[in-house]
Amino acid sequence: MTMLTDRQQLSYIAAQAADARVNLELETEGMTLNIGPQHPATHGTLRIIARLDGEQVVWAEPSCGYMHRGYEKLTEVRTFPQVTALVNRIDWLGSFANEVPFILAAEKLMGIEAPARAQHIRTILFELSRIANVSLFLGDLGVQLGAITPVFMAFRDREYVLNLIEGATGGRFHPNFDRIGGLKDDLPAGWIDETRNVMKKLRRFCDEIEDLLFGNEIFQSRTRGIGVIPRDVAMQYGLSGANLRASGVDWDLRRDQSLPMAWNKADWKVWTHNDGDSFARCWVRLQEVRESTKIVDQLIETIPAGPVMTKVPRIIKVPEGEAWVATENPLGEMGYYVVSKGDLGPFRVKIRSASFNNMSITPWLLKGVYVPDIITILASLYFILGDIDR
Amino acid sequence: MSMVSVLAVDLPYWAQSLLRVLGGLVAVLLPAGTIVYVFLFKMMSFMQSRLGPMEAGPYGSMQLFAEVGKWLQKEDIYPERADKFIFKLAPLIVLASTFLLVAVVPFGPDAWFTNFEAGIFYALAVSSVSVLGILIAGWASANKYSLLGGLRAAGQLIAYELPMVLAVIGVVIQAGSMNLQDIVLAQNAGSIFGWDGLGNPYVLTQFVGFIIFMIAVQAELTQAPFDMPIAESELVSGYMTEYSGFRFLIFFIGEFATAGVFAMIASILFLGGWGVPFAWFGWTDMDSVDNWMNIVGPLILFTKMMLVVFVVMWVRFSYPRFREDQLQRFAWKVLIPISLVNIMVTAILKVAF
Amino acid sequence: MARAPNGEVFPLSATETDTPVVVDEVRNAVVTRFSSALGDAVVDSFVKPGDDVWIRVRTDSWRRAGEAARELGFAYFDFLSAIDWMPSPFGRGEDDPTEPAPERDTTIRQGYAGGDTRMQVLARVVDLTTSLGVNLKVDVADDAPVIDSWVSVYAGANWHEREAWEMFGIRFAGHPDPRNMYLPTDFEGHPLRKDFPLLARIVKPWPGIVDVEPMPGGGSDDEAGE
Amino acid sequence: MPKIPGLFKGLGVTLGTMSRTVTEGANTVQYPHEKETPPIRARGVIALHEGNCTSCMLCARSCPDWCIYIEGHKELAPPRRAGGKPRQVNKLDRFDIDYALCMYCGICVEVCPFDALFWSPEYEYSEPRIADLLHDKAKLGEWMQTVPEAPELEAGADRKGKK
Repeated sequence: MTMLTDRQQLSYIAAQAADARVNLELETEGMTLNIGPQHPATHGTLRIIARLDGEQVVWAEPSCGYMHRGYEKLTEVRTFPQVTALVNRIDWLGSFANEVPFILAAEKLMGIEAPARAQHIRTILFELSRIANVSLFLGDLGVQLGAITPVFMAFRDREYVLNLIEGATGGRFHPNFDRIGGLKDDLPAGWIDETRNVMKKLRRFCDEIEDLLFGNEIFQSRTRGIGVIPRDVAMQYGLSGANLRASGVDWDLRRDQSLPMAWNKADWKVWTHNDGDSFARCWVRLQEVRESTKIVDQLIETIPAGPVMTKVPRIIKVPEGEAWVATENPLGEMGYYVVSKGDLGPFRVKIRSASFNNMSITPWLLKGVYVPDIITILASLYFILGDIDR
Repeated sequence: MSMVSVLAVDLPYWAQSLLRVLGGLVAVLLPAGTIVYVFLFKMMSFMQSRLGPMEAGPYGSMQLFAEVGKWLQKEDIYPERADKFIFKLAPLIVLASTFLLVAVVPFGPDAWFTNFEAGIFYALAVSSVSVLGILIAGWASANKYSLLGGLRAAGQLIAYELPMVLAVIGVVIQAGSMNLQDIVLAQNAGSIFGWDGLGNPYVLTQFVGFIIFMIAVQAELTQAPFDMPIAESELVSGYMTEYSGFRFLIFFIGEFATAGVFAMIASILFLGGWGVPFAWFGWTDMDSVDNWMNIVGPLILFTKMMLVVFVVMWVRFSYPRFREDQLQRFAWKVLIPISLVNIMVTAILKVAF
Repeated sequence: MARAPNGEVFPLSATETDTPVVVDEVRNAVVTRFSSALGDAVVDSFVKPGDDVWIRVRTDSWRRAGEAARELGFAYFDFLSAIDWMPSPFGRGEDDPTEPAPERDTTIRQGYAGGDTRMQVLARVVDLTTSLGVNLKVDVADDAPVIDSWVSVYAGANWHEREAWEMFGIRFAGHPDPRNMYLPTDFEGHPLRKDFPLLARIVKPWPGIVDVEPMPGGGSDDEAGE
Repeated sequence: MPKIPGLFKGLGVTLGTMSRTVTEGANTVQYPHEKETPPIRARGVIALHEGNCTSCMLCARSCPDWCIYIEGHKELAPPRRAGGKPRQVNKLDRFDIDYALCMYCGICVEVCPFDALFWSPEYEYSEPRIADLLHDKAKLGEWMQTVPEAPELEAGADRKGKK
């Protein structure tokens, strides 16, 4: 007999041990599955480390930071107008909505308010970015659950909304249209008529998605009762947006706080659902798109005449102070805690993004579900990676 | 093909064999290519408000050749820790099962590769071989996603072979034969309560069996809503994750060729196969069928196949995916009991009439 | 040429002092409720009428402040973060690398509700029934930045505290899983501290630093353009 | 046990879309053959009107990404009126924008006090190498031809105070 090398010996011992263990009891060994960072269900580079027993998750935890861009640090070396260009890249699907709370916080510190026309147009664009964002969610939801057609419908109809945003602001994804004290420019002629048509198309899209996806029994069996978040837990984790409302908490920052925006000038409804499961979250979002089209429809009819920019100095210096402004963004509550020291740029900006809080519940939520349910739950929580990592 | 002897051309054995091989290739690849172009490229695109491939050839009809060319150029990559022999073998097993399957499909009164008595029995047995290929592909890839995909495929096979077999049993009872040619004959020469205007396509008299069979075919072909073994959004193509280049191409051909062959079998079992109702032409049995049916028959079968594949693909492009455990529950608790009842009712009615 | 015309008068900063003093009963009541619940643990408070409430609590009663907030109905956890009050010694990275670095004032001045230390932890909780939020602040000792964790009070604080730990180097005692949230495990330094340089702004000179070359024959270079 | 209607409705939606695509045409365009016109305001690329630029450096200094590089020198220009003193003007030597860094925020266009920078909806200027995205003033000047007129405004707009 030749001598075994160390390596062979070790593997032999390991094999013996493994056999012995199988003989001892038919225990299955766990498996660690890395979902991501490159995975179609993670909308970017989120990584989920899941410990599996068969197809069941023993524990799972997201590992963030693959796209951390350090926006909070970057804001400290930029002036206030420059920060606007930065923050609309946080949630890149609803970027105009990211600018608004920051601008409102700066305006609050300066003690100014945008003119009524600017507030109105801001609200319209805000809702348009919500529609663009959430309609893509509705399509993407289908892909996550295996239906390939809805996403193309979503891209098709989102395109109309993006064209509107681009027509008004010049930027499809990153408008950078909001200015301290108002808006960069007024709406171009013909924009309102086009908006009216697009809103009709979007409502038809909602009906189509409802027929294609939400009415489908397979979809319902995949989402109902999956990833139930009770009311208390949702509040403890600071969930917001549709995730919170799907757990039965009637809380919408558009309605429940007074901001210099035009939401209170339209007649709309806050949808809630009591189930708290994935279906409820998706359903609430579907209804929200419909409400948003209603808001836009009402607001475009009542835009007051006047300037879109109040008088602000050319070089903007924000007085010393601290301000917190949050708005109900497509993904949930998006807030900026702005600290100014009277300088050209902010001293510190804490970006409270919705997805960060929404995703922080996942380790709790993913215990004991199956692998396909991970995808369902992630899809229904609806995160955007830039919004988690900032 | 045996068409050779029908057309009264006497050929040596090797020439006949060569013709059969070529015929087999045509019978597998032509439907596969047509399905990919018509359904995967065009129908899916139209259902999604787009045009699909348009650049290669008129209306993109040469796109498939471009794709094949692209795949053939690609480097043959396999994972370092893969079981290389098995890894390379797996796609071939999948494709081989398709070729084995097409061997029993009758295309006309005399146009068949083989015509043996236990035809459907053989077809169902051979179709399961492809899942073996999928299972070992999943295992040999040394990838956790592939492993999960392969295991899901295995579970799916066990769950869905059974309802499929049970659904076929209803047809077998009604036709009184397991020979596919006899089943075609029984449908086209038959009559529904004495009315023979349509013959007796079993899609009418075996409607429940047809639905179950189609659901099982959908699962067997791993098309949505039963595409868990592939599941792009969860398992990133499951057992195919690690395959690239021409090995992926073989899987791809296998997938759609199997879809074509299964659709052919479904049309033979339930839609009357290559035949038209015999009463239209006054035929009574197989021998009285005119010779031109050997040319027209394959076209009729092809048309029926496209109809069946249309439904399969339509469902695929519209529905989300089941979860694995829901699929098992659906198979064992719904499909199998129903198909058992179907067999019982069929048997009772068979005896009664 | 002046880099930024600073001569402009800021017309709007003065408006705030002109407005009559508004007393915000609701928000003052919030401060009172916190004071009665926490006793002398409330060090300082600040109410901006019609806007927001800031309450600073003692370092050792941070967790008790969280528990009190929950008992007072502030069940919704909004965020938790920290602020480094030391002005950055690097400015905005627009210095000329050929010249010696300018002296910058790094005097620490805390914001609303005061403070004694360089670092402060800031958390916001909201009462969803009344739509009122409270910003809770707490000083963190400069030499030993340790503070109680809120995870047992608000489960959602878990990730926020992990972020605050890696970004500011503040330890949260009792945190179940004090790993880095975003950064690699072996990352050195705490990026959101002001003395952590933003390298992207240091390795590259500011393009705005160059100026128009003066006339070869000398002459005035005070005004550019027409 | 699935109920039938929901499943059938879904099939109806896809079939309806298919028939719409066949009868009314697709929603996509075949890109290299047909092109969509971007809106007038579309921020495609920054064009430079070199004659207006006084190399005042405002754009380079307000750029959040530091992607504008300007060099200039002063020289004497002939006087405007006959008999006047020769003027001192800034001559632009270099005006580069690194489009690999540019965020397309439009701050430079906005701060430019002399109307030298404009947005053009032109979008077909991709390059195979990232370094080739640094465009000089000649290239930026070529894009001036594609700059459209500013659009009319919607009713009720106040044009005052805007440039």
